[in-house]
Amino acid sequence: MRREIPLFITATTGVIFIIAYFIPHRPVNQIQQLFLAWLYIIAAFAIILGVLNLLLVNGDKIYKQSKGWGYSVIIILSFLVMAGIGTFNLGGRATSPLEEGTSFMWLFYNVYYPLSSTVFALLAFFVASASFRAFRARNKEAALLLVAAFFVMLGRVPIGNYLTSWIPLKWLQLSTIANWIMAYPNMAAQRAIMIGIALGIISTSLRLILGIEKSYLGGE
Amino acid sequence: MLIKSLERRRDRLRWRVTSITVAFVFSLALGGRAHAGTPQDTLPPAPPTGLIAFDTPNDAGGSITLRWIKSPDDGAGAEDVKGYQILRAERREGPYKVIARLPAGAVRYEDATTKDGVTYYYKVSASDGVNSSESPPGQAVRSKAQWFNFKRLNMLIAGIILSLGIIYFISKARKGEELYIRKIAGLDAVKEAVGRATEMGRKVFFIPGILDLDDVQTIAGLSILGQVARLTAEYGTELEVPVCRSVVMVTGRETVKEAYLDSGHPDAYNDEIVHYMTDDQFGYAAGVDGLMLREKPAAIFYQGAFYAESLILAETGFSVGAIQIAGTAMPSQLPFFITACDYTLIGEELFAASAYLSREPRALGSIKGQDLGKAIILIILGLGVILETLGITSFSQLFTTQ
Amino acid sequence: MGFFQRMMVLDRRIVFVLIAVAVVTPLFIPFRLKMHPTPASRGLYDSVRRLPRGSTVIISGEYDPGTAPEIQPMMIGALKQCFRKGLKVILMGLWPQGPALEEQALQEVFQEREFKEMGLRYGQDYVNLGFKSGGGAVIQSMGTSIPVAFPTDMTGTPLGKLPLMEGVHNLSDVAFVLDFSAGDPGTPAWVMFAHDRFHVPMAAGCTAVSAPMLYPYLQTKQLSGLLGGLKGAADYEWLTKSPGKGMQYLPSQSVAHLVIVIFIILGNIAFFVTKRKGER
Amino acid sequence: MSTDIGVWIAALLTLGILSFLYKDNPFYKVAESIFIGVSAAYWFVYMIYNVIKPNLYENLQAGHWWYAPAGILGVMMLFRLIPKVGWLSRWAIAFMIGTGAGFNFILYLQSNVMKQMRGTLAPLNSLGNVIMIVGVVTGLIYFFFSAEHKGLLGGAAKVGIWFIMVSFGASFGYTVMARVSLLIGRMHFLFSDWLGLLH
Repeated sequence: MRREIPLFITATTGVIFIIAYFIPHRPVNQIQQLFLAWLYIIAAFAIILGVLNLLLVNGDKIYKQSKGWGYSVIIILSFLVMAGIGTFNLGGRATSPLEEGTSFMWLFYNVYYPLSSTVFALLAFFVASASFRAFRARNKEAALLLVAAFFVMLGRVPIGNYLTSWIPLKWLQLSTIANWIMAYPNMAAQRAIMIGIALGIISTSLRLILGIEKSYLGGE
Repeated sequence: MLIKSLERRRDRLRWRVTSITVAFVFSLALGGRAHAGTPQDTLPPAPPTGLIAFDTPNDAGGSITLRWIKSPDDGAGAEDVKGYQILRAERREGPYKVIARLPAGAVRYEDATTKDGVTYYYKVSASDGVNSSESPPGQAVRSKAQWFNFKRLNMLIAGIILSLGIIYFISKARKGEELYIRKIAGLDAVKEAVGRATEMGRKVFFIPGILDLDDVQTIAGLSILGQVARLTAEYGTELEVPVCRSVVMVTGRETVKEAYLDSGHPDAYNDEIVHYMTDDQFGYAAGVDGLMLREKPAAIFYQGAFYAESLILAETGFSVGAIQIAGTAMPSQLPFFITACDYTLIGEELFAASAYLSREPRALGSIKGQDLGKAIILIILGLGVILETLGITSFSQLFTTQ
Repeated sequence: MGFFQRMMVLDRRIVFVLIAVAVVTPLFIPFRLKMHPTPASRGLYDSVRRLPRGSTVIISGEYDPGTAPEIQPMMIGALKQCFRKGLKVILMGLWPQGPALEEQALQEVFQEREFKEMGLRYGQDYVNLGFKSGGGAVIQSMGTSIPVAFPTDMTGTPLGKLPLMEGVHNLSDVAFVLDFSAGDPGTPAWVMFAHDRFHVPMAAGCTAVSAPMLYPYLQTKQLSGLLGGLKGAADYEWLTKSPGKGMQYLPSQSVAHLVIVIFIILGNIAFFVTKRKGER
Repeated sequence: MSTDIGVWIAALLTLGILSFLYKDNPFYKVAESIFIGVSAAYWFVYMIYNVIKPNLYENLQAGHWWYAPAGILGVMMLFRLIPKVGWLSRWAIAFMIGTGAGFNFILYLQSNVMKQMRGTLAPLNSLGNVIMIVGVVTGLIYFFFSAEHKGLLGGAAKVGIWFIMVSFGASFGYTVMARVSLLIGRMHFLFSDWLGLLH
C-alpha cells in the first residue's frame, strides 16, 4: 500500500490533466480546476517543508556541535527574527506584514536585498578572472564560440556602436551583426535544443504517469 | 445565400429611405437647424446585417459566438460608425440589454457570460456616437459544452504516436533486446585522461554536480562515475570524489565500491574516496578549489548539474594544468565548460552517455523513443519545407495547434 | 619565466581589482548615449503601444533582489508606459520576491511628478495580487477563474472589493501579459499557459542569462517582444523616453565588456605562446 | 555618507559577502548564514500570508469543505520530517508529481515541439529562413543517437555543432552581460546610497 497509493495518485492526476486538454466538458474541467486549487496549497506546504528541514538540519548541527555549528546558530536566529516579525506582524501598524513600511519589509530591503544581490554580483569577478585564465580557443568549436561571444558582447553595448559606426555598410556594424546572430543561428540552434529537451521531458512525464519511473518514491 | 444577401440589401435600402424621411421631418420641425450643424448627427448609420449567433465550438460551454457584416457606413468613405453595441435578451421580443460595446470595424464577438441551456437572442447595433440603429435579432441560440476539442486532434495524434514509440522501445529494452546507441565521442577521452593521470602519478577528481539525487543529471553523472572508477581501479590510480549532498555521497560510495569489485580490486577501495564537504554552493566551490590547489590532480571530471560554481571550479582546474572533461545539461553553464575544459558532453549527450554505459532499460528505451520523435520531426520538416517552397501551405497547416 | 608565463600565474585578485575599477569609473563620468534598440525590444514597446486605452494588462514579476539590477528598470519602464497609456494594471508574481519588488517599482514611479499628478488610485487603476506558489498551474487556473487562484490581493483585500477586478474574471478579459522573469517558473510557463492555451498575447523581459533561450518563441510570435538583460532595459528606457538605471549603467557595462574581451584575447595569446614554447 | 541605519546595515552585509573575493573567511560565512536564515523566513512568511491564509484558511472558514483534502495532503507533506510516518508524505508528493507530469506532457508537446516545428516550416525564400531551417535540422541530427555520425549524417552533425557553438557563444556573451549588470547594481548602491559620492 505504501507504494501503490502514491503510484495511483500520480497516474490519476496525470491522466486528468492530460485529458482535460482535449475534453472541455464536465466533470473533467471541474476536477482539473479543483485539483489546481489544491495544488498551490500543497506546493506551499512543500516549500514550508523545505524551510523546516533547513531548521532541523542546522538544529542537529548545533546539537551535535559539529564543525561550524556557530554558523548554524546564526542561520536559526536570523530565521526566527525575520519569521517572527513577519508572522506576527510586529512593529507595524499595517494589517499585513507585506505592506510597505512594515518592519518585515524593512528587513527585506536592508538585509535580504543586499545579501541576495551581492552573492550574484560575486560572479562578475569570477567571470572576469576565468576570462583571463581559463577560456581558451582550444579547438575549432571553442574558437567559433568565442568569436560569436565577442560579437554579442560588443554588439550589445554602446561601445560596439562607437567602434564600428564609421563603417558605411550598416550590416557590417557590430550591433547589426549581434542582432543577426541572435535572431538566426542562435535561434535555430536553441530551437533544436528546445525540441530535444522537450522530447526528454515528455518521455519522463509519460514514464511517471505509467509508473515506470518511481524513483521519487525513494527506497524501501 | 444570394437571395438572402439581396434581401438584406433591400431591407437596408428601405430602412435608409425611412430614416432619411424621418430626418427630414425632424429637420423641418427644428426649423432647419440641422442643416447648419453636422448632418451626421441626425442620421444614424446603417445597421449591421447578417447577424449569426452560434454556440462557441470546442469549449467548456458558457459561451456564444456572434458574427455579422459590418454596417456599410463603417469605414468605406462614410466613416459614420464609432462603434457597435451587443444586445442580448432571453425572449425574441425583448427586453434587450447592452452587454458589450466594441470599436468600429468589429465583426465578431464572443459572449462568455451565457448560462448553458438558456435560450438567448442577440442584436447588434451600430452607433455614430449620437444615433444608433439595430440589426434584426438573430436566431435563438443556446450554449453547451463539447465532449472533444477537435482543434486539438493533431495534438492527440502526436501525443499517441510519441507515447507508443517510447513504450515500445522501453519494453524492447526490458526484454534485453540489443538497442543501438552510437558511441559518444567524449567517452574515449575518459580513458585518455585517466591514463595520463596514471602516467603522471597524480590523482583523478570527479565532481558529480551540486544537485541532489532527485535530479536526473546527478544520476547520469554517477553512472559515468562508475565507468571512471572502473578505469582508476584497473590502472591503480587514486580517485577522489568530493560531493556536496549527503545522499549523493551514499550512492556515490556504492557506485565506486561496485566498480572496484567488478574490476577485481576490492582492496583498493575505501570509503574516503567519496567524501562530503558542505551543502553550501560557494563553500563547496571554495573547498574543492583548495583541494585542487593542494593535490594538483591530472584529470578532473565535472559530470552532473552545475550552476555558477562551474566557472570557479573549471578555472582552478585549468590553472593546475589538469585535463578536464565536463558534462551537464545546464544551458547557461555549458558555454563556460566548453571554453575551459578539454571535452564537454552537451545536454542530452550526458544522458545518452549514461544510458550507453549503464544499459539501463528505462534510460535506453527513452533515448530511442525520443530519437523516433526526432526522426519524425526531421521527416516532417524536410517534406514541409519543400512543399512550402513550392507554395503549398496546407501541409504545414496540419501542425498548427490551438 | 617569460612575460606570458608570468601573466598566466597572476593572482586572480589583481583581475578582481581591475574589473571593479572598470565597473566603477564610468559611473562617475556622465555619458550621453545614443541607443540602437534591438528589434526584440522594439517589439515589446510597440505591442504595448498598440493596446487600446483602458484595456487590462497583467504584469507578472518572477525575479528577486539578486536579479533586480537587470529586471527592475524594465518593470519601472512597463509601469510608466502602461500608466501613460491609461491601461489598467494587474501586478502579480510567481516568485515571492516579485510582488515586493513591484511595490518598490511603483513607489519609484510615483516619485516622479508626471505620475504623481495622474492621481492613480489603488484598486481602480492598478492592483497587486501578490504571490502564489505552484508556478504555471496558477496561470492555468487563472485561465478559468482569477478569484479561485487569488481570492484576495497581496495584503488580504478580497478581489470583489477592487473595482478594477469587476470586469476581469479570467485571462480572456485580459488584453496583454507582460512577464518579467529571471528563471523558473517564468516566461516559458506564461508562454505555455497564457499564450498557447488561452491565446492571450504577451511579451517578456528576462535576465540576459535566459534571453538566448527565448528567441525561438519570438520567431513563432509566441512572444511579441523580448527585453534581454540590461541592454533590453536600457532600450526600453530609450523607447519610452524616460532614462533610468538601465541607461545609467550601460557605460559601465560597455567598459566591463571591453575589458573582458581583452582579457580573453590576452589569455589566449599567452596560452598559445607558452604552448608553442612547450612544444619546442 | 548615509545616515540611515538601514543603508549601513545593507552596506556592511554587502562588504561581508564581497570579502569572499579575498578568501573564504568568517565575515563572509556570517553574512551568508544570515542570508540563508532570512531568505527561508521570507519564503515562510509569504507562504503563510499569500497562500495558506487566503487560499486554505479563509476558504475553510467560509465553509468551502472541498478545500479540506488540500489541507490534509499539505500536512501529510510535513510528515516527512517524522521518520515513522514519513511515507505518508509520498501521497502529497505523488499529487504534485502527477500534476506536473500531466501538464508537462501536453505543454512541452504543444509549445516546444509542435509550435516550434510549425515555426520552422517556412519556404526557402530568404537567407534568414535558409539559416533557420539548416540550423534546426542539423542541430536535431547532432542530438540523434540511433545512428553513427558518418557520411552525410556526420557532415550534417558537424554543421549542427557549429550552429550550437554560435548559440553558446551568444549565451556566453549574454551571461557575462548579466553578471556584470548585477555587479554594477551593487557598486552603484555602495557609491551612491551608502557613500553618497554619486547621484
